[in-house]
Amino acid sequence: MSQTVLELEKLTIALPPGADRANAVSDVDLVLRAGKVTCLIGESGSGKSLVARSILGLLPRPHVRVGSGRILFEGQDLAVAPQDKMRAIRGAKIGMIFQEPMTALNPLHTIGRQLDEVLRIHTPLGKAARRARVLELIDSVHLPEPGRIIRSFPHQLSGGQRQRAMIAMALLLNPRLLIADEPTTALDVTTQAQILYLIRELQREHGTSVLFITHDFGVVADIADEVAVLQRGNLVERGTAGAVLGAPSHPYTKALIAAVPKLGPPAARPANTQPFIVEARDITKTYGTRGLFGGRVTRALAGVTMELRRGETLGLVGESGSGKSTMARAITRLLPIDGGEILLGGADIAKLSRRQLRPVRKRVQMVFQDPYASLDPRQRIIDIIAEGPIIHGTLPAKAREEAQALLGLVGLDASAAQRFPHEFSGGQRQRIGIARALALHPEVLVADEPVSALDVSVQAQVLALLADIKARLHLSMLFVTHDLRVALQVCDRIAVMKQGEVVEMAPTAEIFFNPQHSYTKALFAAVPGGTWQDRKAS
Amino acid sequence: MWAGFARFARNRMALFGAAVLLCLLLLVVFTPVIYPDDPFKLVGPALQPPGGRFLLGTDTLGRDVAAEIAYGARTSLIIGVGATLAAIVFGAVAGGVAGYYRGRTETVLMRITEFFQTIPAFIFALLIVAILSPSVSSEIIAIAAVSWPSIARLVRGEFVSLGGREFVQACAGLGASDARIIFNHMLPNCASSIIAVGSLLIGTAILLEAGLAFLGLGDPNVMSWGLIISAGRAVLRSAWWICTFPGIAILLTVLGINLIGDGLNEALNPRLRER
Amino acid sequence: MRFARYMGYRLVTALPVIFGIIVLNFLLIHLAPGDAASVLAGESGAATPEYMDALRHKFGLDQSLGMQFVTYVSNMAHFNLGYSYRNDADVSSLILERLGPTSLLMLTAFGTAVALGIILGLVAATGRNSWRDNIISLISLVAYATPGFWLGLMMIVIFSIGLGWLPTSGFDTVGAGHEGWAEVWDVGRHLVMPAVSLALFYLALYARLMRASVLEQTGMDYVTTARAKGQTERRIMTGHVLRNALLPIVTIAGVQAGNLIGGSIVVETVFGWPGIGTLAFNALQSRDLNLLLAIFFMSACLIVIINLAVDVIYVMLDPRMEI
Amino acid sequence: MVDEPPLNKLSRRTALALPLGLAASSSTIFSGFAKADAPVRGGTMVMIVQPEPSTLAHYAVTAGNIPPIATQIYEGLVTYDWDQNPQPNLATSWEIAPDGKSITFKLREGVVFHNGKPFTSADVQFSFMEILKKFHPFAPLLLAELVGVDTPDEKTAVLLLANPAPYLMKALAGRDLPIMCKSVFEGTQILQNPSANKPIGTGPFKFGQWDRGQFVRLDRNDKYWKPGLPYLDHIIARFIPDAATRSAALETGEAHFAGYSAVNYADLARMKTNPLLDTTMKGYEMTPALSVLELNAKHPPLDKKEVRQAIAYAIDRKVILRDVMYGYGKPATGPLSSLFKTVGFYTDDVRKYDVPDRLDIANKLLDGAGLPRGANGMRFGMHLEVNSFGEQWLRQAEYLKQALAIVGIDLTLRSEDTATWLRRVYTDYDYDINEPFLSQGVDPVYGLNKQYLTSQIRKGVTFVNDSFYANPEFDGILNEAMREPDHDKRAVLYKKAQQILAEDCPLVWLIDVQYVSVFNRKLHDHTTGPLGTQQAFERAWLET
Repeated sequence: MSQTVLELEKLTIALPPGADRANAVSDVDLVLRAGKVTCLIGESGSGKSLVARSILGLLPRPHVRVGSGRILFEGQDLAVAPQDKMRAIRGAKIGMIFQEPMTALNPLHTIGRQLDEVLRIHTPLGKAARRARVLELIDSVHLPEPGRIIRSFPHQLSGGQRQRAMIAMALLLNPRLLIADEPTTALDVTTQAQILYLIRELQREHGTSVLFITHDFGVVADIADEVAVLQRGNLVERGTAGAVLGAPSHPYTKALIAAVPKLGPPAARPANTQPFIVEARDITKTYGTRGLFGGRVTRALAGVTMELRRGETLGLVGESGSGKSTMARAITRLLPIDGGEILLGGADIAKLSRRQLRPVRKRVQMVFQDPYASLDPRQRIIDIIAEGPIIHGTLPAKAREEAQALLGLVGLDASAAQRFPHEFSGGQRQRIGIARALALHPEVLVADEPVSALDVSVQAQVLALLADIKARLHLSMLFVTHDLRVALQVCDRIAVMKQGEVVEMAPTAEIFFNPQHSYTKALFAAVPGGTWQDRKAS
Repeated sequence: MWAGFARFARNRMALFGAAVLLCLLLLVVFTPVIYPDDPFKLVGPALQPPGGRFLLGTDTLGRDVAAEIAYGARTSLIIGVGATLAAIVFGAVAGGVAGYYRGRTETVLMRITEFFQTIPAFIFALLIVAILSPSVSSEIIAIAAVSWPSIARLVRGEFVSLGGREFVQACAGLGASDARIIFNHMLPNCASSIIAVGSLLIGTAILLEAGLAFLGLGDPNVMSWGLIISAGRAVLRSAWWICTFPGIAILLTVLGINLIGDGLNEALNPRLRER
Repeated sequence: MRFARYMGYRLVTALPVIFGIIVLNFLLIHLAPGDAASVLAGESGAATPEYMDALRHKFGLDQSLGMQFVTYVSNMAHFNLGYSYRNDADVSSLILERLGPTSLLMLTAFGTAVALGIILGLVAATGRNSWRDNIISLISLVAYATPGFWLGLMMIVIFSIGLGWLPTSGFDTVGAGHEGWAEVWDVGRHLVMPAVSLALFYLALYARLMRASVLEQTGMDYVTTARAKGQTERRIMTGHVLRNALLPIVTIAGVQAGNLIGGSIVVETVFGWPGIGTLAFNALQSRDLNLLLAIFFMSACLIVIINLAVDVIYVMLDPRMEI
Repeated sequence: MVDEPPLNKLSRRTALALPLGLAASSSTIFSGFAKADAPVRGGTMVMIVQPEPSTLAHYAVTAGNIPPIATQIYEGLVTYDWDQNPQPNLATSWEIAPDGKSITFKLREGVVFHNGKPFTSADVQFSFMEILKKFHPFAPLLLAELVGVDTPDEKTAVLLLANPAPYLMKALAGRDLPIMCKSVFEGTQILQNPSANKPIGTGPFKFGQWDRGQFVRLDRNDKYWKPGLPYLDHIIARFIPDAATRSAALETGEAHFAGYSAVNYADLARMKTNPLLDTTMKGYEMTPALSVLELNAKHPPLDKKEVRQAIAYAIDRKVILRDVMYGYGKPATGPLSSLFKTVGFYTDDVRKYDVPDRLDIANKLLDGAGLPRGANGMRFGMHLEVNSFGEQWLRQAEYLKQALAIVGIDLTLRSEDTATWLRRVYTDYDYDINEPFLSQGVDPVYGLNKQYLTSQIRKGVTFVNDSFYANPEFDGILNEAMREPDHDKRAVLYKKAQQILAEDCPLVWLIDVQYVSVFNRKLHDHTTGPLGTQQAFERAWLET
């Protein structure tokens, strides 16, 4: 067993009064060994991020603080270490990278200067020596043209590049421990795969111990040596990656693993020969930024053609910037398109005026991604659901009656009607969003990443609800997602999109068994954890 | 909403502001009872120092300064609140339309807003009062004319950010009309910042009114704090109390309103809350 | 090169704006009843119609509004701001005379207010909810709520009459004929009170703005990153937060700079300070429209220039903004 | 150009008020200081003028704030002693023809204008015929009869009159009819002449510098025709917009003199107690003025005499005197100021409105006029235009509203700035009651003719008969008195005129205004004649 780098002993982090529970985490025992990647996994609100931050004493004082327990590192208890001692450790002996690369770097300083700052704080090195070291690190994280990177500002780099810069910054002084707080959650699948590979590679080179915080079992399967599972602040299971993933002992872990859709062959589906309900032909959409000197023109949709049969679920899969969300909003006429036709039941709705469009709107309804932004915070639930019918002329009293019934349909109890959105969890809010869409009895449901923002257990319930409703109400569905696992489970046919074009479209089984386009193959390869569910405990 | 009210109550300064405003409102309501006759009435010898028969002394014509301040409170509040409401309505409509429809309408409306800000605010107010000749209504119009641009810019900013929010797109998806989206969804959601800025605006409006009256452009038939100060200004040296007490009244009122404004802002916009 | 082209572009687009301002101001001002001739006649206690007509002819007021506008615009085209009949002087010389004292008052009052406001805001924000924060907030609120002219009057009573430390009014001791440093000291003593009563209002405003801005920045992720690098709190504040927090202050200062001229009328009247504010007020009272229009024109140009300066400063401060 | 004396030659002490301890220590200095009688040469006198004049050309604009500066530069043919009798000035002697149709003036030798040009009869001719006759606002009254000026020789000027003009002899001072230098104006547009703001005259002081909004500086005329005068090196007229600040300037010694009620009446009581300062009411005998109420006879019920009289009865002039004017002045009894008593034109043998039972009379008159009290106790409503030329008029308006309310007249005040006020009252006649401030000049001709003659109802002209008073019998009396050379006969006519007016009551006469000057005790011999601040300060001097 390699040498212990850091040990958490009965760590308890207290929350301020008025929070949903007394302690964020209680009695957490965890050992981080040199050269090993320890994954701490848990759903949102489990307290995993606070554990990471407590090690470096970055808890938002005075509200959240270490209640009891010890954080042993090189013979010291960091929980009670004085500020100056902590500062000597931070950035030098323990490095940390964060989840949001877009905001984690100071927008007004160049990348070079922010890296150089670490050396200025902790080392007596001269300007030239520091510059050399920084260039060396930038190169080690495979960033192109280190000379240019040093002079460029954060907003001039992509999300992935910025995360690489953060990693370089954390590893500048060869720390013994690297804490990574969900570093790839905000990134695309392909970029995520590269970053995970980079961390693994650097970790092996320098024998650093890594504490990796995540909520995605796929990532655990890819990178973890050890795993610890956190449920609402309690460490419920610990062990090697293979053991925990292959043969979980604690029921909570079992449930979590079961909820993750398999990257496996989709269930057989009868061929759908229904007529097309929605046909999109050669849709084009460009965003022009009119800078003073001829700004950049980005082509969101470059001639997309696709069809949706009645009762079918068509998946739109692609990374951010592929145009899948734009396509969804184009079809529901939420945003104007530059060219092409949208046929709904044979009639083109692309050119309709606002007034002509009103009756058509009832037939196509949308479910949104962000549970916290898709409901009007100032409206009661009953009014949110009933608003659609009221707009289209149903008497308010009758509309509310129907809305009340819909609550049952989406699995919410009647008392929810009079409450406000902020009193519900993410999952419950998505159910309300679905009820709102169903209130108008649409023929087509367009779901734009409906479950991406949810925890994996809640994700499963919402997907089940969608499948059940689609079947019962004979709906056709356009399902937009970046997660291939979800797509394989839900969709009948899949269209893979890249930079505004459909690179491949085929029934789900065909896409899984023999993907044609290289990009589709790359997508499959980049799915974290790959087909780990099939691999037996190793 | 109750969470907002609790936060407001915990904020000591906001409570002090509320207390000041409460006294003011009580004063305004009970003024006809405490001082039944017209504040302009000559009730005693001129230039009486405070204390004795007249709590705050008498002014140059022998009128009770306390009665004047009581009736002045009503005017200052009417002008302050009236001008602010007018500015909010006008600014919200202009800012809302610009923020919602964007494109050319936005540039045109924003150009107009900027034009109003190129003329120094106080001179512009003077010009309007000179054109309409001094009266309470012309003061309200003048103050509103110089205050609405700040509301317009605020509401435009809020509408632009709300416009992108998914619940607004959801309503559009339901087939809601522009008016329904603006009035049922967008305005209620920026109401909190409008209230906060609006309350600060009341303070500035009262200061502007005092300034106008100080330069002799107030309504002569209506008792206002600015009028008392401008009357007392000439005899400042021999009768200091005529200027001092209304000045303090203005200070307390504007202070109270600002404290409430701050309290409302923190209570309604949680993201500024304790970090 | 791009910079010069950008500046050129901005100035060119500013011309129609300024022209629009002139036209609208011209129409607006002519709405005010009465004219310069009647005011002059009124002040002289009596005047025959012939005398009034002679005056109106001299002032060019007898021409139609359209004609007056044409002459006005053609004058502007030749950079001739017109003639102030009331003061029998060239408008431009009148304004230039007053520009010195006004800019002196503005720069000292607004300069100290913004500088001090930023420092106080920073101190208040760093000591969030400590006694420091509450005291600064309360003081700045009281200052914000105090009517400037009332404060001016009180200061005269206390400091010049009561204690005799400072002169009551005016730009300098008239007729004393100081030269060099003595003049600077003399003007300085006259400047103290007007600058303080004008500055207090803006000081309060910027202290509050800065406090809110610093608080917002301290919550940002890059501050946590800096802490994770082992940076000290003080250097985080100076190195990272301060510059980010200043960005909104720059824009607001730009917008407000234009209003400075108007805001000082009351203070200038109380202290007899020969500034543009009182010049505009008297011009309005005596319907000296050429002078008033010139002041509006000058303030419009000032605002356009200030906005341009603010944008340039903003671009220098924030790399995310390109021209 | 006029050579400018180097300023730094000035002795600093007199000019610069010592900031610290001046007020405190001054009392000790003065008590033990023997009154110096011999005038001291040099020093700079700082006087306060309010408001800042728009121009210094007082041959074309007769606002009251111009003469205190202009009369130091321009001089008249004569000046006046305390009994208001003409005394030699630029004219050494004069003779009125028996038929009163010409006045011959012998001019003084050796007088030189500031630009070095000698003073001759040509200057007198040009001044009267080319400047004053054409552009002086009072010319239609004062110079109506002037038809020409003969200049038999350089030192003799003869004013030729169509009819006798007894009042003319009272109006020849520098304040009313100044003498300008012909060479400066000849061949130029009079109203556009640059000397309007850089005057050139024969007076004791030359024009120095005018900093708009701050001060005008006048410098000593070394070649002044009165030997050894003036004593002062400089006179500075300072402009301070704020009344309280003006008083403070006097109290801190920054200013030495403030005439023409530049200091607010309310502060005068306190000023008197200040050992540094003193006040005087002398020097205003030739600037009588009345504060009045003009009633618009075209707006019923003001067309009824009883209603106008009732308003006159309803007002307690003693209250206005006490609370608005702080005791300075006298209640007015009729259309002429009591200052005309010295010249025998004033009479108080007219209808008295200041009687104990005035309120009963007023109510009876209003009931008689068919104006019963309504439910709220009010008979009818009226607008009062608030005079915009100063602070105290709003106070007066507020008092009038209370006073008229007692007899059931509901007064609404309307205030606007000067331009709007003048247009509304004198051009549009869109007013019920106006509260102007009428200066009465040096002769009843000036005060009565323009205010009450039917011929003086002239639309668009300010401060003339805007109350539409038209009484043929009264017009006859005034026109006769205007040309009557015999003083006693004029007195009888004017007494009759005052009795008619008091009865018809076209205006309500409130206060016979008394101006006050406040001065620093170190300043001596500043008020040397009935024109006071509106004549030269050639004999004024400052203790060092």
